[in-house]
Amino acid sequence: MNDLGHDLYHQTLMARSRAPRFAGVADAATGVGEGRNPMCGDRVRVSLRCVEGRLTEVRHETRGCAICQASADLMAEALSGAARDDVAALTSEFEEVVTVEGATTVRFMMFRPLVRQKSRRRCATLPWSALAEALAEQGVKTDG
Amino acid sequence: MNDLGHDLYHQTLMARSRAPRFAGVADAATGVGEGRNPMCGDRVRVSLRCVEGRLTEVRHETRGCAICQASADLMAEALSGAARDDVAALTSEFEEVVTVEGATTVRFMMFRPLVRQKSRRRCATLPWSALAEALAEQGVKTDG
Amino acid sequence: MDDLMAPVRVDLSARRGDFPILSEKVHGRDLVFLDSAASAQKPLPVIDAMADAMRHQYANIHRGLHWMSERTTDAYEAVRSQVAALLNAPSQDEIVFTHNSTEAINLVAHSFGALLKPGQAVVISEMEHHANLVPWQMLRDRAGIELRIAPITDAGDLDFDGLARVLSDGQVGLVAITHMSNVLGTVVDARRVADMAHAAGARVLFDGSQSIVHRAIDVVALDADFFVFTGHKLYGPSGVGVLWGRMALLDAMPPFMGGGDMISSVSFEQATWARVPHKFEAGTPAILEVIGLGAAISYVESIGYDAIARHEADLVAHALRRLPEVPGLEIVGAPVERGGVISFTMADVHPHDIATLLDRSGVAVRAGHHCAEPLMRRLGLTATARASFALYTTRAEIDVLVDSLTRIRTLFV
Amino acid sequence: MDDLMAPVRVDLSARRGDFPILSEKVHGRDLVFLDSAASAQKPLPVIDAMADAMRHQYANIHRGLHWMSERTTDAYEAVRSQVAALLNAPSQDEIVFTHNSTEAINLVAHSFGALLKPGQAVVISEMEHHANLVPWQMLRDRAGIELRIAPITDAGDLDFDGLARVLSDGQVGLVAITHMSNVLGTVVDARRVADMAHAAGARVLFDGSQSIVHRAIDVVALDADFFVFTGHKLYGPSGVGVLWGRMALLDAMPPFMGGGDMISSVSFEQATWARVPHKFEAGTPAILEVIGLGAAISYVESIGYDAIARHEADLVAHALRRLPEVPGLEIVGAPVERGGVISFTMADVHPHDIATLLDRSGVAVRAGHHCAEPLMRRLGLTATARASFALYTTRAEIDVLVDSLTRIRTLFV
Ligand SMILES: Cc1ncc(COP(=O)(O)O)c(C=O)c1O
Ligand SMILES: Cc1ncc(COP(=O)(O)O)c(C=O)c1O
Repeated sequence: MNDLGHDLYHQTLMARSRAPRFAGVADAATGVGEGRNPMCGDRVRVSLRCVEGRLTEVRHETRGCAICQASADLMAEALSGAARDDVAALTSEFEEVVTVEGATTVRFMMFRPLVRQKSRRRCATLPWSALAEALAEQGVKTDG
Repeated sequence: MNDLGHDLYHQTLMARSRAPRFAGVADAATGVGEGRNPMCGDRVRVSLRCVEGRLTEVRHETRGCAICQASADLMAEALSGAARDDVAALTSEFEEVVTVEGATTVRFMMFRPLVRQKSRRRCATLPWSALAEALAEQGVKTDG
Repeated sequence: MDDLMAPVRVDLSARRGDFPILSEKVHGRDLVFLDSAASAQKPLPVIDAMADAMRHQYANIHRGLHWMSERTTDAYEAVRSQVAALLNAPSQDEIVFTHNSTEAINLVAHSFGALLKPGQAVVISEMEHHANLVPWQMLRDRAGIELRIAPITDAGDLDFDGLARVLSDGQVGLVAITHMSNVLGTVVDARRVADMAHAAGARVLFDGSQSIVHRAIDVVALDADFFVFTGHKLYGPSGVGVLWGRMALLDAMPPFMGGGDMISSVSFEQATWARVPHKFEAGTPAILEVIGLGAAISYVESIGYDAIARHEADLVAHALRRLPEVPGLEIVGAPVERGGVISFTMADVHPHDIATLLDRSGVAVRAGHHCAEPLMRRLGLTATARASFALYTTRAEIDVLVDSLTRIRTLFV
Repeated sequence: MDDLMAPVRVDLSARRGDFPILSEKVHGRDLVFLDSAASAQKPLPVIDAMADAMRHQYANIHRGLHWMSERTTDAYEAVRSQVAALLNAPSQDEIVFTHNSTEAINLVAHSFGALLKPGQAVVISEMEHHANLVPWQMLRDRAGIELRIAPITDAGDLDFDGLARVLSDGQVGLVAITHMSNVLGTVVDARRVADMAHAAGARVLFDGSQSIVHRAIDVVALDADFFVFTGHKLYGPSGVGVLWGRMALLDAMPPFMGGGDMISSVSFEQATWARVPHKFEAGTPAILEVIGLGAAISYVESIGYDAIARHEADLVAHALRRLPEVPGLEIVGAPVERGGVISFTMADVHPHDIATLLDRSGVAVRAGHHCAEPLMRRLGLTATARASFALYTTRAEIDVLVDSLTRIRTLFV
């Protein structure tokens, strides 16, 4: 919790939004996807390289708020090196954190306050929409 | 005032609506006019004979409520024998009774309660609309 | 519905205390409000819900990121789920908030109407309220859609043979029909209408403005395609109504009005529409009124439709027994199933005179054509007087009506 | 308007007690409500007027012959005269009650739009709310009317040379333009627009949704043809708006929606319309909301537009002085005349983050495109934060805003 009283905007989130570690474009990307939020003009582009069922690189170019920036970066981090088959599980884990009061998973916990702040939820899920599109390009579904 | 507490439905009005004296059609009418109230389906047809600037006969055929019936009959009575040039004055006199609180004229006084019961006013003015039409047929305006 | 006719009386008179207006005096007499079919009175929970929102929790909704806006959005959207549950709608996204029933029907006439092709027909019945007639006439004149009229029987029921006839050529795109007549009280066998319409390849819209006040509604059981109602008759505030429609239809329909909140993105060149239901809710909605409607629905559900229907069946039975005691009185229509609405005429006394004179006894009834002129013509009448009942109506009030009518009659003969 | 800029300060803080919601706490902090341009909070007279109607005097209007209906009709129609007086409209019959501004503009787009011919054009500006853009796009796509955009200057004022250009070919049937921008605060020189439009043979509509909150409106002095506003921004309830139009225009326009109350007579074959304004008020109107709007207007008039405008000019001056103290803050636009609306951005901080973090200090502002996406594009922005002021706003609240913004900024750099 910061001195402005909001438990979303803590150190990690601010650090990641200020200095993302996975910004940019994946080399020799095998899939690219984009998410847009017309309400605020935010845009996330995700590019990834998938080799033999494994995500060897995931990158994002994000124009958006701190939540969106940090979410994109932490998503890219969590997915880098993951098996393609694990993406669906990670996606639901994230969804659970932001939609279910008292979710028990530990990853992505910093986004938990969004359960009670629906109006900002889309900021955090936008990168995941872009990811879904990037994977769909490869014929991989993330929602099942 | 009757035992039902309404000062509109007194003896004269009820008598006139039950047994109108001027119902029917004017002989050799020189003007005929009709008024309709689509809200309740009421209809008044006025026929009159005007000879040398004088209304020698005014009759009405009325399908309507007691107020409408009585108003038509009392209008016909007031106009019978009147100079055509006096119609405008009579019309405004009537209008005044039903629209102005504390109108000083004495004729048509029984309709005074309509000042505070706007929703029924049209029932009483309908015959006068029909009259205006009947006179317009003769090129006589009543509203001036 | 047979069991409703059984003499299991439910007395809701203890609920009268929830309606402050019922203690008012009119011309020095106790108010006997028998005009609820025009608009119902409001219980305290509705009055309080609206005042509390204005006092404690209010802001514009949907696009606000601050507490007041988020909480007000939650309150507004919660009523959407509440209405979905009330109608047993498959999804809350199928609930569109409108201004009233009239706007809901105009929306369908405009947006579903845009999907119909010239030469196709819309069927309504002889007993429609103008709200379910004029929008279809306007569609007819605008788009070359034929308007067909399903007849009613002399008793005031829908004539199903007549309905079959107007459906028979397979050209009908929509049957739009009242679920309960505001003049005759007739409750229409909606499921049968839906089955016939669907068999003929038509969609079906029910005008539930009256029925939802008196009967639990299940749009799935009715197999409806559209269902509309208006808040102010269901003990809610004015200024809010509801359109329910099947998602696939709403999805396919173009929007009705343009403005904020109904677009997903817009440039000067073009706009892309928001998803249903927002596509149909242009501009700032009736936020406080939706909240008030939610309170009204909770109130109705706390009493239960079963109790309401039984109470009302008792009132109707009592009125049908007592009204004929009045000399010259004739009840209009004798439908198989009747909600809490009774129209009548009295020989030698015009309905307007009835209403004005009843008013002097504190009794409020409607008189006129009840926004159903073509039905009046069908009945050979120009106007009727109408007494309508709500959950707060009592037998004693019906007795006051009957006594007052009897006295009025003596004035005229 | 020069004198408003003079330092004659009017302090309305004593009026805060009239708005119960202003004593609420948000996240344990005093509510600082700077989102009134989205929807204003309601004073006690409005809350009470609506509750009192529901408690003591309510029934459906216009066709009832009983006391409750007649008195409610009187109350409703009295607000029509009140609105006419507020706008200095020549006749109360020119006042049409709608759902909100959005419906009022859709009504004009539909009904006045029906009088335009393919090839004719409608002009709007670059700074319109979607409510005054999308209905015209829909008209364009439906009826082959061209949609032209009058540009704005970089300062955020209407570009009158640009307006002259789009008017120059004489093909424009209507100029529909905001009287005050909900994003930039720009108050448009409406009379100049009207004169130019009329000289080019066009009619003119002003979207007064924002302006009427801050300025006395005189439709005659503005030489307007249509003027619309929405009740909920003028301290009134949601669910009610107003369209004023010249009688000759309203008279010539076909109706928008069909239903009860808007016809004079109807058969299955055809309908004849009621006279203006009833022709445009289909179905049961927003009775309680119109009554609430009447109370809001009385309240505003009891304070007076002069005091309101002076108070607001003081707030705007104070905010324009103090906001630039915040590092990285940039105010969007510098119009010649500004109502109580200020949009801003802050380097390195997204407007959504601003709004969410301000909320934690109890400060409510809007962030986003404010239903003016094309304007955002024109400004080269995707979103702004917006603080907007009402008669109950204080200098101290602006100071809280400035202090909170300064602290938020430190979090991001
Ligand atoms: C300039 C302007 N026009 C139109 C509107 C639409 O008002 P409403 O949503 O009440 O129809 C608004 C408010 O959102 C506005 O600010
Ligand atoms: C059967 C029926 N349909 C439609 C309506 C119209 O309702 P509203 O005026 O609230 O739109 C009414 C009520 O007047 C009604 O009784």
